[in-house]
Amino acid sequence: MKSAVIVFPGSNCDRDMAVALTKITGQKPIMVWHQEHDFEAVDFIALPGGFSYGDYLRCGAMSARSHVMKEVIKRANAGVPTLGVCNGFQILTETGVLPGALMRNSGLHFVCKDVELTVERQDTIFTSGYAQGRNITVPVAHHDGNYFADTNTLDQLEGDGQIAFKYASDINGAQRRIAGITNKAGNVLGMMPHPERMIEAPLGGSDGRIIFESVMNRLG
Amino acid sequence: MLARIHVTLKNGVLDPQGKAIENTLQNMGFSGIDAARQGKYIELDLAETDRAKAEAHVDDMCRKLIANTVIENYSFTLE
Amino acid sequence: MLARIHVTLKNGVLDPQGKAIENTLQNMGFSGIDAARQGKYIELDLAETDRAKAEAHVDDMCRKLIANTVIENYSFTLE
Amino acid sequence: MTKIDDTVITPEIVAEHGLSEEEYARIVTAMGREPNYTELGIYSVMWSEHCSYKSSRFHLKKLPTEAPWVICGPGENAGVIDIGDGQAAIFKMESHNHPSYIEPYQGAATGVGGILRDVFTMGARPVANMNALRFGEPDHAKTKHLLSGVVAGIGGYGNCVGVPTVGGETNFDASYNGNILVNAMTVGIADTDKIFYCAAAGVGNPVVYVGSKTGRDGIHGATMASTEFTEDTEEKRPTVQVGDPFTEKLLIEACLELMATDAIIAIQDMGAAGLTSSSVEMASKGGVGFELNLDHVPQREKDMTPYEMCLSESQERMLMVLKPGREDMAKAIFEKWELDFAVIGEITDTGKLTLTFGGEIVGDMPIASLVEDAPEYERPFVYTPKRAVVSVPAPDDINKAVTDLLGGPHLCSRRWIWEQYDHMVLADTVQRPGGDAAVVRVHGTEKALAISTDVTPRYCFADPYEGGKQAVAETWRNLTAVGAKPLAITNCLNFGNPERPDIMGQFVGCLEGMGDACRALDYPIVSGNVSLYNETNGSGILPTPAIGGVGVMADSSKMATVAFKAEGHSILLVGETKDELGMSLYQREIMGDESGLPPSVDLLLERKNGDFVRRLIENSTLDTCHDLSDGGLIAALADMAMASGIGATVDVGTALPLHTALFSETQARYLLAVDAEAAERIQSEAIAAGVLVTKLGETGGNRVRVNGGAVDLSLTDLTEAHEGWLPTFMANAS
Ligand SMILES: Nc1ncnc2c1ncn2[C@@H]1O[C@H](COP(=O)(O)OP(=O)(O)O)[C@@H](O)[C@H]1O
Ligand SMILES: [Mg+2]
Repeated sequence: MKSAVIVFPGSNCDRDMAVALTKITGQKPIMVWHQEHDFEAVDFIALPGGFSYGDYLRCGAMSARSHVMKEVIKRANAGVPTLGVCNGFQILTETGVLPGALMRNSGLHFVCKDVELTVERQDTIFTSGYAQGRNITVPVAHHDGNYFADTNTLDQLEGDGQIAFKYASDINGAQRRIAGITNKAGNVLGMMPHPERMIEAPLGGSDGRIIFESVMNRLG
Repeated sequence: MLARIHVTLKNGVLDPQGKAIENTLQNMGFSGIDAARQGKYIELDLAETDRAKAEAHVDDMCRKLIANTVIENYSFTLE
Repeated sequence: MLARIHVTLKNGVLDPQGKAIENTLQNMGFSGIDAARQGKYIELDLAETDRAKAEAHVDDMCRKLIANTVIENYSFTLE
Repeated sequence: MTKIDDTVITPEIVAEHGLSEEEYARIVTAMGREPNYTELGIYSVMWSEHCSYKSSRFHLKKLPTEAPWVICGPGENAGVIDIGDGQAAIFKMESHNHPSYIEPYQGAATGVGGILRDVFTMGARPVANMNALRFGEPDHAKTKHLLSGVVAGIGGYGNCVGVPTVGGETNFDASYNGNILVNAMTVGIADTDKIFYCAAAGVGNPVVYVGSKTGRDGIHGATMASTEFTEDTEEKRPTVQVGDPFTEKLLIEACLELMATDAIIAIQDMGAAGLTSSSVEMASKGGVGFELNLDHVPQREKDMTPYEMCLSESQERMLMVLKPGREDMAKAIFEKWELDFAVIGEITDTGKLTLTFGGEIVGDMPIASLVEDAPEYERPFVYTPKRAVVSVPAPDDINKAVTDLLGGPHLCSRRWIWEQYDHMVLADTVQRPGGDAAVVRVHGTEKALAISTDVTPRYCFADPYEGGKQAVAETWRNLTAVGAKPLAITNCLNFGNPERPDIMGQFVGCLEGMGDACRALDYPIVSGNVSLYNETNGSGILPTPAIGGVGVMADSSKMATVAFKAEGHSILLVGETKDELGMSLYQREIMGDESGLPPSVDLLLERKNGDFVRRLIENSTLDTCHDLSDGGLIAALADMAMASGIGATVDVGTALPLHTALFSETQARYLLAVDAEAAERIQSEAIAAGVLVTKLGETGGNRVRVNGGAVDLSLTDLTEAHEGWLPTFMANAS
């Protein structure tokens, strides 16, 4: 599986994402700088975590307006599997590829810890490797992970099965404890927890690995 | 010209920061605060001197970057 | 009463947010922006109806919590 | 020349710059004339305590700084040690005490930014941050606000730059009410053949400024850090700097990218006293002169004067000397990262720092004088009088005493703090905060660094010499407890007013103790920082020589942690418990007494016991270990139980009174947990090695029980108290 990691000024989980992809897919991803207008064809696009543009103004706001995002949006809309983690999720909502917005945590503090997630859907390209009804542990590390959307949007997300992960308990005030959602087509996943930090026992577990493996299996 | 832009959360959008200010003020012994809301205030110094042009310009910047219209409203004045 | 509070950075204090907004607007193709500054805008709904009292009250809250007077200035209006 | 630089130098202005009459006279002699205002400003920061170490230099020289694995000791931006395989660990600790008291968020944040720059200046990618914090007593009016702001600031900066904050320490004591301590440490990794130093060379080579623009921030920060706090400190408020971690992140990437080429001859961050101290240091180390054209300094504000530009402490800036002809290539890198880049001068052979502005020479000073003529004081001191041994009585209710200690401010879990720090970014943190030492893998290998910061200020106060030894020994023990080989330390020496002989006596005593411990443990000091005048209206802080230790382990998969791994494991105590309750946490917190002698540190025993424990971890016999420190045996036992959710039943015998056996803070001790078969093996190996190992009991159940129920606590209740204190205390902080 050939993948790309998009790098913005202030991304800081780009290396972690690249390492995870290399370890899991056996192939080094290409690193794409935010000023690129185009990049070679890939099977998978990852928008990593971090503090692009220092989280200034709003998390992800400035990155969402970068050159490279126009291309990413085009490919995502054309069906290329795309994963946005943490800041990557924020960028995806800022571009409108995913609905809603990520607001300041209700506790107002940055929160970094392992959290338990319920896998809401096992039939997406990202989650097919998880057993039915399984709870997983993946760390979060964010200041603005409090998912917000209006009631209609939330009902629609639930109705269309776009909610991929929920927090097992309240972490940041997110509406309906939403931790990760997909687009309608199911090829774009945005999530606050960091699966790339949970890919091997020394880091505390490997539940995060399955997301990448699921995509890999789907792509064959 | 100077544009003064106010960005506020839309009605119905939860405002954790406003809520926190409200609670903290209460804990500090300030009473009689019915609600607190936190927004942003942005000033832009513009080279443009034509008011109508500046207005269109700033509106565009607000829609495209400064406010996230999914959750926020904006308004501005020019002087 | 409604207090509208503006909190801005003191002169000379680094404003990384303002700088980033300025750069991004430029990168997006907006020209003619000489400077951008970001501050906070806070609204408080007050039970108080006496203007003088409210004024003293809000000033106190600004100094003690809402503004960080080491690096920020504040101003407010009441209506 | 601009108006402000024509300011006539009066005795008042000299005094305002923190220079004594005698020091001023020295300046006039060195220059052969009166300095102008800009020059006076530069002398004042160069000769401030903060930059010149004038009170401490004499004693610092006595510390051991060498070992075969030391690549670079004190004197550069950070210390460098060889960790094998062509790699080096580069680290340093630094204080940001005064700014953090004035503005906790920005003070702490810029402290992190500054120490990061010290480390990546030398070519290292920063891989871990630590923070050693001291606050006033919990119920002091400012404590919550300061703690909340400092933690948010450390997180705000470290999280954004993407360097994990993996550990630290947190103390509360009334002596810090008006002088909190915020000590930040950064550890980085570089290739041994790619280490950068600050000595400038090559007459005619360009001097390049990179990073953020210069504003009027923090002018006089360095002199502020060198004076006592008084009521009028409020006036100095505008000297607070605001950090921009986003720019720092870009600066790290841009510098490392340029460092991968061969363009850089010398590089130095602009820390305290900014452009001035960085250029003087580079020139002095290289034995050359600098000519700087201040018109070319990137400026954030209008109408800045030479004085302001030279003394500004704007953050996120670096100074470099490049090989001639590499300017364009370097510029392209910095522009890609959206950072300022300006050639602001060149190297000369004059031995002078020459400043021009608007076509005029506005400063012309002999570099050697700025550095070498800085006064060095051998301040008078008196050693702290030796105390008598005291006997400390038993508590009324020992269960309550244990719960109060573990569920109180001094031993409670620091989770509320470290959960606000991204301690996992870079995906190499294999031992997270909460254990004895943080363990961070060397990227791409199984090898790892272990890091711990420690000092017990109340010991240092009661007996500076033993306290100094203990601080070094405790970091050594913490690194050993996870299985690492301790290699070297950095330090941050926080003391009161050195002009007071008793305070100077604390300083000298602590340094002597530290030195002896470093020598005995083969554990040299490679970098450090001194923060004096931590005093408000004449009342000083406890002597606080914070030590940051770094060790290495070949295979992090063998690392030990504190949590019990299974029920039915044997619990072993390494080392002998003595009646050492003087200055213990128990004595202070439960008995309300702070008398007597702190525990003595037997360095040979420390080494013998530690080497024994480390070998067990290295040969995979042991994976559960905790060193004993504050709170004694019972605190360590409870930690191990709480970390695992598995209880313990132990018997500590009756040779000592129960409260002594449990709360004594005798040094050189560890608790181990292993299966029965390994326990037997360890016990027989211990006899052969001459190490005292005693089996105390077994893991299991959901209670912590000692001596047949003399102590009997529910693990659930204990955990609730232990985890609950800090969040409850910090609720509603602003
Ligand atoms: N300010 C802090 N930031 C991060 N971690 C901290 C902080 N204070 C304490 N800790 C962590 O809490 C744990 C207990 O600290 P401490 O009691 O000082 O340990 P020890 O006694 O082993 O030196 C350690 O893992 C330490 O790293
Ligand atoms: Mg320990």
